[in-house]
Amino acid sequence: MKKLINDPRAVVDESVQGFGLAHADLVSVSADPLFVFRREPARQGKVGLVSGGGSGHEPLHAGYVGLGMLDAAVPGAVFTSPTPDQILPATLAASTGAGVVHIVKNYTGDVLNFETAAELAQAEGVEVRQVLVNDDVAVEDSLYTAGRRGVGGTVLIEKIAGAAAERGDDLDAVAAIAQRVNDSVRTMGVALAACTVPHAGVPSFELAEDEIEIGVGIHGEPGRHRIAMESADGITDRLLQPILTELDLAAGAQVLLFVNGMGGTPLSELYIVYRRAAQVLAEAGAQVARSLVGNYITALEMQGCSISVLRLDADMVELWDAPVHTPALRWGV
Amino acid sequence: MKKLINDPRAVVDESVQGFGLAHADLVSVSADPLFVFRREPARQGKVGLVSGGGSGHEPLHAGYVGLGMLDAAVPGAVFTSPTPDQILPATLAASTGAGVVHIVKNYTGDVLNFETAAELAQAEGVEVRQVLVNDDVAVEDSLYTAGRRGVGGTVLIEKIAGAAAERGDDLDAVAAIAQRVNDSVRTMGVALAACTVPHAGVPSFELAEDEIEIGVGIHGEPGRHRIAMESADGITDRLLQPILTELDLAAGAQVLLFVNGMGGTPLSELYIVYRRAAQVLAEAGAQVARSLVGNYITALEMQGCSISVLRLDADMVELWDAPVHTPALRWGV
Amino acid sequence: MATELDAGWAIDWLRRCAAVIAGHRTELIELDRAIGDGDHGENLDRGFRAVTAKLDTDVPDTPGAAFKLAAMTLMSKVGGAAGPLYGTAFLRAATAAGDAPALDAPALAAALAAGRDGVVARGKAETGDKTMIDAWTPAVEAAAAAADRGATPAELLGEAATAAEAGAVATDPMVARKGRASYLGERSAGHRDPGAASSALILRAAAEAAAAVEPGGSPAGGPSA
Amino acid sequence: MATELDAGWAIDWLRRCAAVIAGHRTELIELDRAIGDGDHGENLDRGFRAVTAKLDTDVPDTPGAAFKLAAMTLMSKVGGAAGPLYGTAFLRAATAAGDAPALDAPALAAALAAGRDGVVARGKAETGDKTMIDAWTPAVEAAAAAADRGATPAELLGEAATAAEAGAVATDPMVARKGRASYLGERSAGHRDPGAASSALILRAAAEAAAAVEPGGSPAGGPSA
Ligand SMILES: Nc1ncnc2c1ncn2[C@@H]1O[C@H](COP(=O)(O)OP(=O)(O)O)[C@@H](O)[C@H]1O
Ligand SMILES: Nc1ncnc2c1ncn2[C@@H]1O[C@H](COP(=O)(O)OP(=O)(O)O)[C@@H](O)[C@H]1O
Ligand SMILES: [Mg+2]
Ligand SMILES: [Mg+2]
Ligand SMILES: [Mg+2]
Ligand SMILES: [Mg+2]
Repeated sequence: MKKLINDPRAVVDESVQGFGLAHADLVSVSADPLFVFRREPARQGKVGLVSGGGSGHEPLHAGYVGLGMLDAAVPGAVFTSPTPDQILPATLAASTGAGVVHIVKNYTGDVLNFETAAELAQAEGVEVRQVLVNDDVAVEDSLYTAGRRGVGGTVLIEKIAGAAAERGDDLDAVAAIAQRVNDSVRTMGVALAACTVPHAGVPSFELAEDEIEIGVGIHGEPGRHRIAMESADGITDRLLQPILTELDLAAGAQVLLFVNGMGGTPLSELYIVYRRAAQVLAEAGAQVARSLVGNYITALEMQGCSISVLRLDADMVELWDAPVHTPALRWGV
Repeated sequence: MKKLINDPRAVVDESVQGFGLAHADLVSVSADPLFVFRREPARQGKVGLVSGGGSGHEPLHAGYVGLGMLDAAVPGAVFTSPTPDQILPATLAASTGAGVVHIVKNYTGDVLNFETAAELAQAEGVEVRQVLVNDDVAVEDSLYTAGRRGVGGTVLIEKIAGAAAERGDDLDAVAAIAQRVNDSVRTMGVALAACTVPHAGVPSFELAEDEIEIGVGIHGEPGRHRIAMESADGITDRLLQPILTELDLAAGAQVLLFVNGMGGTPLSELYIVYRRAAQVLAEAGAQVARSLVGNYITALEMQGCSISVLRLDADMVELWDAPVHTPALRWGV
Repeated sequence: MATELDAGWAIDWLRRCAAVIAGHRTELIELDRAIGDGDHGENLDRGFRAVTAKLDTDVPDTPGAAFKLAAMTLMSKVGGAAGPLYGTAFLRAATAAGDAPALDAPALAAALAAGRDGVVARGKAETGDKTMIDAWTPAVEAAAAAADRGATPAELLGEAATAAEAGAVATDPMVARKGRASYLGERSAGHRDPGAASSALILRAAAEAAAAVEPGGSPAGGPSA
Repeated sequence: MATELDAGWAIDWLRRCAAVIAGHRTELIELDRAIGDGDHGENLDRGFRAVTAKLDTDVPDTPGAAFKLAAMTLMSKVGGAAGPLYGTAFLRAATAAGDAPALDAPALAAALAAGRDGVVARGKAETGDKTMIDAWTPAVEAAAAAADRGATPAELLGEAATAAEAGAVATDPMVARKGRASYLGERSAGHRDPGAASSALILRAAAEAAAAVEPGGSPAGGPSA
């Protein structure tokens, strides 16, 4: 394992410190307990938006703290949910009296820790709504799993719900739009090579030179099945097919197409995937109205990508286009 | 070699096609000869800004086409300079009558091909100034080398010169500010693992599990020397020291600190490097007035980073802060 | 053999947990790497190191207080799924133990059952879902049987640990239906559940701490870190 | 043996270049990977494939016209350092050859010298800088000596190719002072310069095309792709 790190146990602390220094105009960092919050407090009466989860998915979540997106982000250890003693003060920091929405990726650890923090916050008089992100079509949502995982859709939910909160929507409305985006987005990922968790020191799974892992998540966990290496177009078709089956788009439906890099894949390859995905969507009669291509929710240096398709409505388009000013996503300001 | 590609010989064409589809609001693509240009032509009388070079450095250069930055970008084959028959029409597309500046990274191939294209453009009545980028302190600038390479500083030069052109500076002034930024920026890079050029199919150099390459460029070419793996802080110190020696900053000097990922390194690690670099600069009495952290000039999926330090003056700060709207860099608009 | 276990035993147990988890850190990481995300050993190691650090400054005077200290520390230092689950287990056990200065066999059986019930309440897993519950439930049942039979606390905990170990082994062929391993579907079979494995280690540490207790009631001197 | 080489020879030469470069593509990539960026074989292969494609539709009727076709195609298809340098070499050779329907030995020596001078004018490399010049200059010198001595074109080109091959080998111990390999400093020693190696291949192809020419003046049938 070769990484640009010092002590494997200090990676999250040191990385968040560096992040805080680089973006001191936008965010402040609480070192212990560790969380990141907006430097300029949001105006009174704005619904607070908090997310968090294991580290290793940068720029998620801290990179999305700022105007029009999150009020606070809570980084756990690498691929490990943060704890209630971090989430609670982040929630309090995000609260201006109008309640706080927790955007939580649907992993047992995240759900349990955010639940506990929400109870504690409620005991301190802050109303909390939890919205679970579970957009990953690779996992069957059934009694026989922990439910679908939250993956690429998280970024879109944080952007759109953040814009709703900035616009002045109330607690229920912000939670409702977050839920609506979650219900309208589907994602599937692929890994060409695994990542190495710093404290583990070895790759989180082994892939032969001619194998890829289809339906992979963002924690270095193995995917749903392993197949022989294919062309970018072939892989793109495999990822899109279950997404399209689930979304069941009407002809002329407007969509947002999000091709996300897992951290170790060149941008040029993401555009090759985007090219094919746009072709397939056009053939399916959908209209790609908005796009996002890049490393927005990663799994350390994993090689691979995920494709997300979000069925848009007019309100979502307006909220997507609304100004955002965070370290990792910025426009209109 | 596992990559999200179809035919290794089609990677640049397909990737640029996908790029054009994803950013059709900002750029247009000429397929043959291949180049990328602004969708909205710049206003008459604006100096044109064109850059280009081998592909594999994405988002450089096409990602920087748009308001406040480049008017056209010319992608060559992977790590191979483009040819005059691409550069000439890109130059003509960027010309509104006020002349065109070519920002050329100082590699023999780029210099020769841009020179030829400039001659041809001049024959068609377009005045061209060539500004060579040579910010890499890893290479000695002497009679015994092809001169220093153009690396990370390229991004800063394109941003600042682009803003100057947008502001209405004339041809000589835009070339002069580009030259001034070049003279004020120094960069040094490190590789933890090499990249694989698609048509070659094998890594461009071999590094043992405990070796790193110091002073590496952005073409998968080996660096200046190979050392045993070190901590992020140790590596950062090694990269910064020659930069600081060359820049010879006055106490209180304002700088822009740019920590750039080579493509396969997680953002979290770049922030660990940023953290140490900011410490060292503070100890050296410099004031980090602006920052940039991320994958802005890459070498495919190479693991590693580069650090650039730009000595700022008031005009550079104003031009850095000016609005920019390109696929890869956007603010103020 | 002591008929009751006091705060000294509880503290010794927690210190032994830290030692045994540190010793099996890599093994637990490997188990989690196979069907999860490879952090279980690291997370528990971080958590129990924090527990022993806490114990260096803060000496609980009842088993219940020791369990509560462990609960709060694990809850705030472990994260992931295991943090809240183990945290809840120790918290419920603390509630069951109450202020009692020492626990007899029936009280120990009740505390284990309360802990297990806490994990079920939080995690909603059932037996056979390939989780830590598959170690805890046989342990709770063995403890109840031992208490009914009038076994000593050390015997009870020994039998609970043995049952937990068998329960952990029994997760090998199971297909996971809860937690991160469930994403793997059928591919989760053929691997031991990391949480069940760590639960067996923790319960074995409880038994060893009990076995080390002198008739008088305090531990004979287990590892101190 | 023919005393003059016509357009047929020149076309045959270019087709042989394409074949020999395709056959050595990987080897040239490997050489460039060691001290450069690993694209030299790919770039020249792409360029000479474009040259033969062009020759399928466009039949030059003088050596000069063939050189010019090669120059323009290499310039627009190769890129990198080698594209403009080889392009300039062929362009200057074309100018030297002029409209002559065929070239005798002195004209061939002059065309080679003009090509070499073009590379020097563009690239500013000197002998010993570990570039293609270290293959070209001995070739030009051998050609001049052969022409002075009254050698046939085929003899002249054979001696030039042999000198280029020796020149390429001689780059092995050199420390590069031009091109991408110069960034490596001392570490560039111990590797052959890829441009010198490809230059030797190209000149050998010229000699073989000349050797294949029937006394009448057209090639005896070299490879056609
Ligand atoms: N719903 C659940 N109920 C009971 N135990 C669970 C549940 N989900 C996960 N676990 C246990 O947690 C263990 C994983 O813990 P850990 O690796 O620390 O958390 P994470 O999965 O968040 O990385 C599993 O091996 C399993 O025993
Ligand atoms: N200044 C120069 N003068 C002469 N030849 C040069 C010069 N620079 C480079 N070369 C030749 O070009 C070769 C490299 O070509 P190529 O790999 O195609 O270009 P690039 O270096 O742009 O990737 C070198 O091996 C060397 O022979
Ligand atoms: Mg985890
Ligand atoms: Mg090249
Ligand atoms: Mg885990
Ligand atoms: Mg090369």
